[in-house]
Amino acid sequence: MTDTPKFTSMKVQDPRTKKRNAAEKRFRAYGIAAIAIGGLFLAALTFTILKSGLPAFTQYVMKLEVTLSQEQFDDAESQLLKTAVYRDIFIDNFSDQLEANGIDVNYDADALERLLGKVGGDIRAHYRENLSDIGQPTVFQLQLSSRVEGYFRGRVTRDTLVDSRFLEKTDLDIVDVLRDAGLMTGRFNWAFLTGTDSGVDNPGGAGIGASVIGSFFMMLVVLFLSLPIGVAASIYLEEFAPKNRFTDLVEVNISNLAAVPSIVFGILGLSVFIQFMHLPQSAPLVGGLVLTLMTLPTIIISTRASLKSVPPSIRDAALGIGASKMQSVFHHVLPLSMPGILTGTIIGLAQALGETAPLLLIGMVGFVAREYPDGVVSGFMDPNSAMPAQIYTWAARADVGFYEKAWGGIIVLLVFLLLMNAIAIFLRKKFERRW
Amino acid sequence: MTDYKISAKDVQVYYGDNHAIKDVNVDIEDKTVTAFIGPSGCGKSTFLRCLNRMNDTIDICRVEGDILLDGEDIYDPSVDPVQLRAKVGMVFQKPNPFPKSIYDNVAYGPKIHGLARNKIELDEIVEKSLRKAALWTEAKDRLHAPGTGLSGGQQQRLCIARAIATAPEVLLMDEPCSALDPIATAQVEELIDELRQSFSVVIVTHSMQQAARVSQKTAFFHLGNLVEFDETDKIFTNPEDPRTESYISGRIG
Amino acid sequence: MTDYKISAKDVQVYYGDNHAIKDVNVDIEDKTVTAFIGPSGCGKSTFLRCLNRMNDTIDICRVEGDILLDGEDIYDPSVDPVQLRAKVGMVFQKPNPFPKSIYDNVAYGPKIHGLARNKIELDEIVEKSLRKAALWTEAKDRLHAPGTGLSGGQQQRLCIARAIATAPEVLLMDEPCSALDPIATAQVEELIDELRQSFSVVIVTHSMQQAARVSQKTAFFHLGNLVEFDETDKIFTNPEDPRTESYISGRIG
Amino acid sequence: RENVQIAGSSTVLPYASIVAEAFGDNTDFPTPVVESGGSSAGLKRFCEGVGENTIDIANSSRPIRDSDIELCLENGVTDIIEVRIGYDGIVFASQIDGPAFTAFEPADIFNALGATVLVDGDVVANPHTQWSDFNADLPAADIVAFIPGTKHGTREVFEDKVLLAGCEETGAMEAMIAGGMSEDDAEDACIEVRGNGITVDIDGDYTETLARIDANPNGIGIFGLAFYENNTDVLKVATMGGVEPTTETIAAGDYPVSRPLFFFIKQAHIGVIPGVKEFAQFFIADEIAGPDGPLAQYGLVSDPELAATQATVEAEETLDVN
Amino acid sequence: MLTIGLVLALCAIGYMMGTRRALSSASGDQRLLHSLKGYYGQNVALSILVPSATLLVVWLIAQPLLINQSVASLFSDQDLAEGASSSLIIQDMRRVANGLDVVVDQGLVSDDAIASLDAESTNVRELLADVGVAVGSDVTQQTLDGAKRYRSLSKTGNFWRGIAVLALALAGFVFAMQRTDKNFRARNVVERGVLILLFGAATVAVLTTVGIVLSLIFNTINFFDAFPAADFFFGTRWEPSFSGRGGASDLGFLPLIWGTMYISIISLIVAVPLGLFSAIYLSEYASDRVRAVAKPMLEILAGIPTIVYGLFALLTVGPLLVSAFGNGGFFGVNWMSGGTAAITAGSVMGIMLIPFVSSLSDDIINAVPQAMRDGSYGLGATQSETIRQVILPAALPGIVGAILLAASRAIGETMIVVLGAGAAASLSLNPFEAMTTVTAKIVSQLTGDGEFNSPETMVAFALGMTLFIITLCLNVFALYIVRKYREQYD
Ligand SMILES: Nc1ncnc2c1ncn2[C@@H]1O[C@H](COP(=O)(O)OP(=O)(O)OP(=O)(O)O)[C@@H](O)[C@H]1O
Ligand SMILES: Nc1ncnc2c1ncn2[C@@H]1O[C@H](COP(=O)(O)OP(=O)(O)OP(=O)(O)O)[C@@H](O)[C@H]1O
Ligand SMILES: [Mg+2]
Ligand SMILES: [Mg+2]
Ligand SMILES: O=P([O-])([O-])[O-]
Repeated sequence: MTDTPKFTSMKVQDPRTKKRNAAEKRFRAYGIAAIAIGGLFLAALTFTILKSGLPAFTQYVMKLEVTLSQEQFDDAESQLLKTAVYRDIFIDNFSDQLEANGIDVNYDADALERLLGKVGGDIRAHYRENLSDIGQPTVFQLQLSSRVEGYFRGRVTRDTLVDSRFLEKTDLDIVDVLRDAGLMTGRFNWAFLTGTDSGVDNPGGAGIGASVIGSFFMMLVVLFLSLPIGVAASIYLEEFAPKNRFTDLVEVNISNLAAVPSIVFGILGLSVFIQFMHLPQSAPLVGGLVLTLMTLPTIIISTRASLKSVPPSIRDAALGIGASKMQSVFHHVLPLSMPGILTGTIIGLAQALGETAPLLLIGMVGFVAREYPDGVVSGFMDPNSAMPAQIYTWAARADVGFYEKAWGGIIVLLVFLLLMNAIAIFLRKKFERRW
Repeated sequence: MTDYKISAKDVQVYYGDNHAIKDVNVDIEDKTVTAFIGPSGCGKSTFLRCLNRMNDTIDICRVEGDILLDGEDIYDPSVDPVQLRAKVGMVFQKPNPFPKSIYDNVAYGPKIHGLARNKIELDEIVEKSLRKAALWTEAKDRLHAPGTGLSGGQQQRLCIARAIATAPEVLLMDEPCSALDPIATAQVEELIDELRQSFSVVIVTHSMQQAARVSQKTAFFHLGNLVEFDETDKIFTNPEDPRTESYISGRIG
Repeated sequence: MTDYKISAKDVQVYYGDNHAIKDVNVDIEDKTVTAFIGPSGCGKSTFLRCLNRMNDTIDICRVEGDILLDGEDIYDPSVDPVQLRAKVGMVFQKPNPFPKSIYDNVAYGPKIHGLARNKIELDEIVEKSLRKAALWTEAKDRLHAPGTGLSGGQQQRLCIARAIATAPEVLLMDEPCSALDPIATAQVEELIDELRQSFSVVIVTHSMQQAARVSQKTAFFHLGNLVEFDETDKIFTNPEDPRTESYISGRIG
Repeated sequence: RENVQIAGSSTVLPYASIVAEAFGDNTDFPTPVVESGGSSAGLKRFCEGVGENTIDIANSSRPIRDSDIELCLENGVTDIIEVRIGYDGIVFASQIDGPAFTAFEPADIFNALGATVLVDGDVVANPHTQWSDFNADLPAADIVAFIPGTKHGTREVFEDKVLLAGCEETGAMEAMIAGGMSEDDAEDACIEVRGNGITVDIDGDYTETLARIDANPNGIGIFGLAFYENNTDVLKVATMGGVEPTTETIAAGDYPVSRPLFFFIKQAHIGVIPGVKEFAQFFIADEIAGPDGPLAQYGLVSDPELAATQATVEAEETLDVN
Repeated sequence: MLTIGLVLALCAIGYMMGTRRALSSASGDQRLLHSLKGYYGQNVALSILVPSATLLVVWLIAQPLLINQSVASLFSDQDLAEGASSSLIIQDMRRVANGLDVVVDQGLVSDDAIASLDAESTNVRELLADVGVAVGSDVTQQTLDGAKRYRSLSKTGNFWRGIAVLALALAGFVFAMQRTDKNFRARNVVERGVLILLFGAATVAVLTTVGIVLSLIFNTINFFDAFPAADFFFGTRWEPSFSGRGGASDLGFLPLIWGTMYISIISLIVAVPLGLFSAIYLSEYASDRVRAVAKPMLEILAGIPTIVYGLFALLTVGPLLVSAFGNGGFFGVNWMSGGTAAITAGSVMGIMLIPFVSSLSDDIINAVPQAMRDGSYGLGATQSETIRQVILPAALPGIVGAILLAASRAIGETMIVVLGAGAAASLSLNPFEAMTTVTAKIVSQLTGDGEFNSPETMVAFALGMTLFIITLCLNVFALYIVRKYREQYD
């Protein structure tokens, strides 16, 4: 009916619609832009992290075949600094090695010492565990020093290198020869994943394994305390609490706790858990408890927000057929608000996983994660560090080798975070629905 | 102790300042169908929701007066509203299925009240309820599809099925047939008639015909007042109040 | 180019695997009221929602066939559904007021379409719409109270007011009177009649009487099929299809 | 509890970690746990009492003070052994490719960074923008210095041994006193720095200072000697008073800017917590803390009086607290 | 340990028997029961667990106190005259007693032999040292006696504790079983129990607050004893120096709180729009696949350790901003002299906070019923109009919660500020200038080299306390605003 005066084709947009559609497009573009900005930053961060951290996953070693005599062993064991003696024995052995390979290069013992990392500990540990290897030729793959590793990675070049007691330019000639002879090679650095912290003069020996365990036990505590307590508290406040002063107080309290600097939770943890309750220092259990208190507000706030968003008709429906309030909440409201709860958990745990400041006060930062716990109980109670604390410690160390380790640690932490989140994200996906 | 299943005395309901129900006295007999009629917004739903304390959930709503169920004041602090609601079931005006499967929607009540000893009994209850609510043929092939994916009328019948599955003693139905076609309506009316054999049913309806067909007693509300409450026949043939008269005589719809 | 306001050709609608609308052809004339009747769950709402592409919002819903509005295919990719919906307004089966004040609910459409030059004009539109939807007397004192605090029937009228406030060319109404009392129903029917003077109206109803009263054309749906589509008089007095016959003759409700 | 627990100074931490690792590798004792957190927090925990759930050893980059001892006494920590492990050299370094900041006098630093300086006999707010403004031998580069924040003990050393010295050297101090200031006020005025982006306080650690130097060719930063020596390929150091900072010059007392490092042992824990005394002895053994040991190798200035310290530990000589 | 195990076992048995008994009282017909059968079991289990666990906890707290008192009566006032405090002596006794326990456990000395132990003939300290128990000084006879007394008392105490707890558990069991009957309102009882648990969970937050206040307050008071409160609250300069030199520090709070607010606001200016638009896009526009990827992706931002952000601010963003706003920069203005500035830290922190706003808001927006959207589309609204005018208002309370959470996080953040904003406290209006925050200073003062009971260190506690009170006021205000706004709708 073209005679309708009002006829306008829907394919031709009138100016107003055009304007509205432009606004729509803009709005949408803002959304895309916002996500893109977030993504961009994430990409930039990831790039930085990967670039700086990936080297931590490779290591460079020198192959060396050594026969340690019983006398040498006994002699070394009688010294105070045994590890240094072992190292010297190995360095002395080196010329035989070169001869055997038909390599001719000028070197002195000091140069070799500069090339190798702190290998004495490894050697001693090997012989103490395998006493039968004494007197037998044994092949070792010895960690190179962090500067030599830097040379392999291109971080150190002959141009930038300044002679120092750590490395001299001439040492690099030896490295070149040994590399060409196949005696120095790179390999995947398992020790980084499984190892423990090391002294500041031994970047090659540092690993994040023990602190991963520490973080793991801490996160167990956080998850199993903060999620149930947080959800329970939210349910009480949102569904059952009478609307009175006390409830208001609690509500304000919780939002306020979210703004308390994390280090203050550390102060609290120190005085409550360690000084008052006499829990052990540097223990993941205490760390977990402190982080639990810190994450609670995040979980409570997000849980309450999503409980609030469940429409009242659902509650009515359940109550109307004789479900108790408790049943209506646990059977209907809670499952529907699961996505929000899980989001809160993801964010809360992520924050807890990356937090260093409160750990500072309860003794989990420093040179802590040197030993693996030997059981579940000791996993909770024995001194251990946590990944962010370990990273923080490494980042402050002078040797550039540790800087790489710190970034490598960040990669491990993020992988840990992703694994942890994956479960929650999967669950959240299952609970998401629209009605 | 009265002979009435429910008796409401001097009930007042306020939504904040809005006085929505004024001084209503009603006695609802056992094994009868009572219809509430009246213009939209006159307080039918509000009053109905008082009868099983569903108004408790609305913060700003305040109920005064006494409502006795089997002689017990249901607003007494010692009364457990849960038990009350198990006895006095409700079908809401706006269909509100749970965002779960059709089966789970119906099975929920029996489950929480422990009405079935096992899965087979539960299946039976679900089937019976859906049949009674005239939804079985449409739903039997998609019992595990979400209840929210049903058509408006289907959702309404689902809510009816859900309510009767818990076998309440009193069933409050707020416009249960508003979205139903004549045939489904007839089936629901049949159901109501059947329920009346053992329980009492209170139904809110806008259809005078329906009220006349299914109810024995009718209450006419107007602006929050209970204008007239009497035998249905009487109301429709010989109302006492002129307001009732004029409402009835606008006999349309 | 046809003479029809809307013409649907071979329309199929699927919800996932569920074939909800089968091969429907309907031509809706301008300045007429067309009624869709049929048993609950037969696809009335589904088909209605096709006419202004509201089905786009349901993920699993797939529409096939052509639907022309003023000769233009509304499913054409170049068609702007926003403009379409401004022309083809809708009142939903379940009242869904926004969680805003009554005033804002009604003013929402005029505001986004720029129908009012200033606050005074807007106030006028709101008042006129509420009056037409027979809600003005009840709402005028609480225009700024939340729309969700209204009674069921009031919410339904609010949704009608909201829809007509945007002055659409076609108005789709899904059971607009289901929760209304006879008087309000009469007022809405009057409104429909008035709208028909300039626009076309499509109404879904379960009340045969209502269909007979307000519509010029009636379409009878059954199990997703359009069984019969003809002059209303014809359908109600002399249906061709036996299914129509039997549905009509169960004349209840 | 099996392992020795240590807490305290982050300056001592690197050395303690080296020793702890070696202690674990070379003895049958478990590796001690060394927490960081600062000298003062470490001493606080040290003084919390005696017993399993208190630490055995506190590292500190400053001597123990009366107030610390008071707290210790209050909590029954009466016998404290003080162990000086060596010295921390404090050096001025800048980007290796940056302007030629190779030789400073305390007076230069004071003239560059002091809030008020002496110009032509008047005490005025520091007007210098470039190093060459007051000393033609220095490069014509903008003055930017990254100095430790006030939480660091290093800052105190910097103030005392460089700023104050420079203040006296330039005669500014004298002029201030002559201008009517009390000696204390004058000292305070001497050590006040300019701020305003010309001096930048660093609250983090040396890696942060390094990062800032990296980003700013004109910047000079204050580092620990060990940190500098580990990063000679990106940093160049300046002499102070004509002396190059090395472990030798500092040990000999030629290089002026350094501070002693300590740890404190709770005598009550010796013999009860396994390894406390052994660890302390191991720490200060010649093989470790001596001039050829790994600590010196890393950059600690070893203590010329190490033998005396060894004797103190051996005899468990405690501080005279009363 | 054994007691706990027994109680738990009793709980399990109680659960089964309760269920069984309830059923049999209804002659096997679940329908005759007042509540679901599981509730009867839970009731029994709870009746066993709750009282006995409470008793256990109370006992665990009370027993040492009582024993201390009893042991304290062992030594007279003249022992105290030596300058030791009684608590120290008791502590010592307790340590010796615990040590003796270990000695016995390891079989070094038999239980009987302990009784005849005396300080003269045995070096108890060495004995204990052998098993790795630290004792402050040599053990005197008096301490040893006290320790023995302590041991025997706690042994009897522990014995009776076990008995009492088990008895109470049994009593609970019997009581609950007796009540178990088809008419018993088990559900109500259990639900009341659950409600109490929920309430208990809610009070954890209050307890945490109490704990925080308690752990800050004493040192705060000490601080104000040593430093004038007016100078702290109204001082405009933050320049702590070393107390060794005689307390010339300026510890003005204003520049710190100014920096905190300034940086937080900058970060919110970044995070709120970005987060909100992300949330809107994710919940309303994005396809399922995009959403499934993008949302967790943004959430990673919340999990990157803040030190990484700090380094990122220091090394990347700071120099970038300088090259834009600095001398000879891209915009040709000279606003920024160093890379560390309020804006550097604020913007990087904003990035970190994106997921706080986006993820939570996304969940909440997603929970708005579809009918609301339909209603709006049906009127010919575009999607953006629908979102802005219908969905966002409906989701507002939750979104406000998310933003408050982000704001809180911003106030509490440390590392990014330390590295990104610089350590200089200044009361500047210029966002391109270095600033610092309360939190950063709490950390630096607390971990520094100063004496711990000098004002320079204790100021950390006062800062914490003041910040706590300020955020409390802000939260009260926010609650008030949210309430007021929410009353219009809903
Ligand atoms: N969102 C959906 N998802 C899946 N199936 C649906 C959905 N909406 C409707 N259906 C199904 O499509 C069929 C037609 O539904 P429709 O809502 O069109 O019925 P109707 O004719 O409007 O019925 P009523 O009168 O009860 O409202 C029904 O079988 C219904 O269950
Ligand atoms: N939640 C609420 N908040 C505020 N006012 C309300 C609320 N619910 C209902 N009212 C008001 O109370 C009055 C009675 O409402 P009620 O829902 O009982 O009407 P009704 O008789 O059921 O009408 P209808 O037939 O339209 O459903 C109406 O004016 C309504 O606006
Ligand atoms: Mg109603
Ligand atoms: Mg429908
Ligand atoms: O950590 P420090 O106390 O040495 O600065």
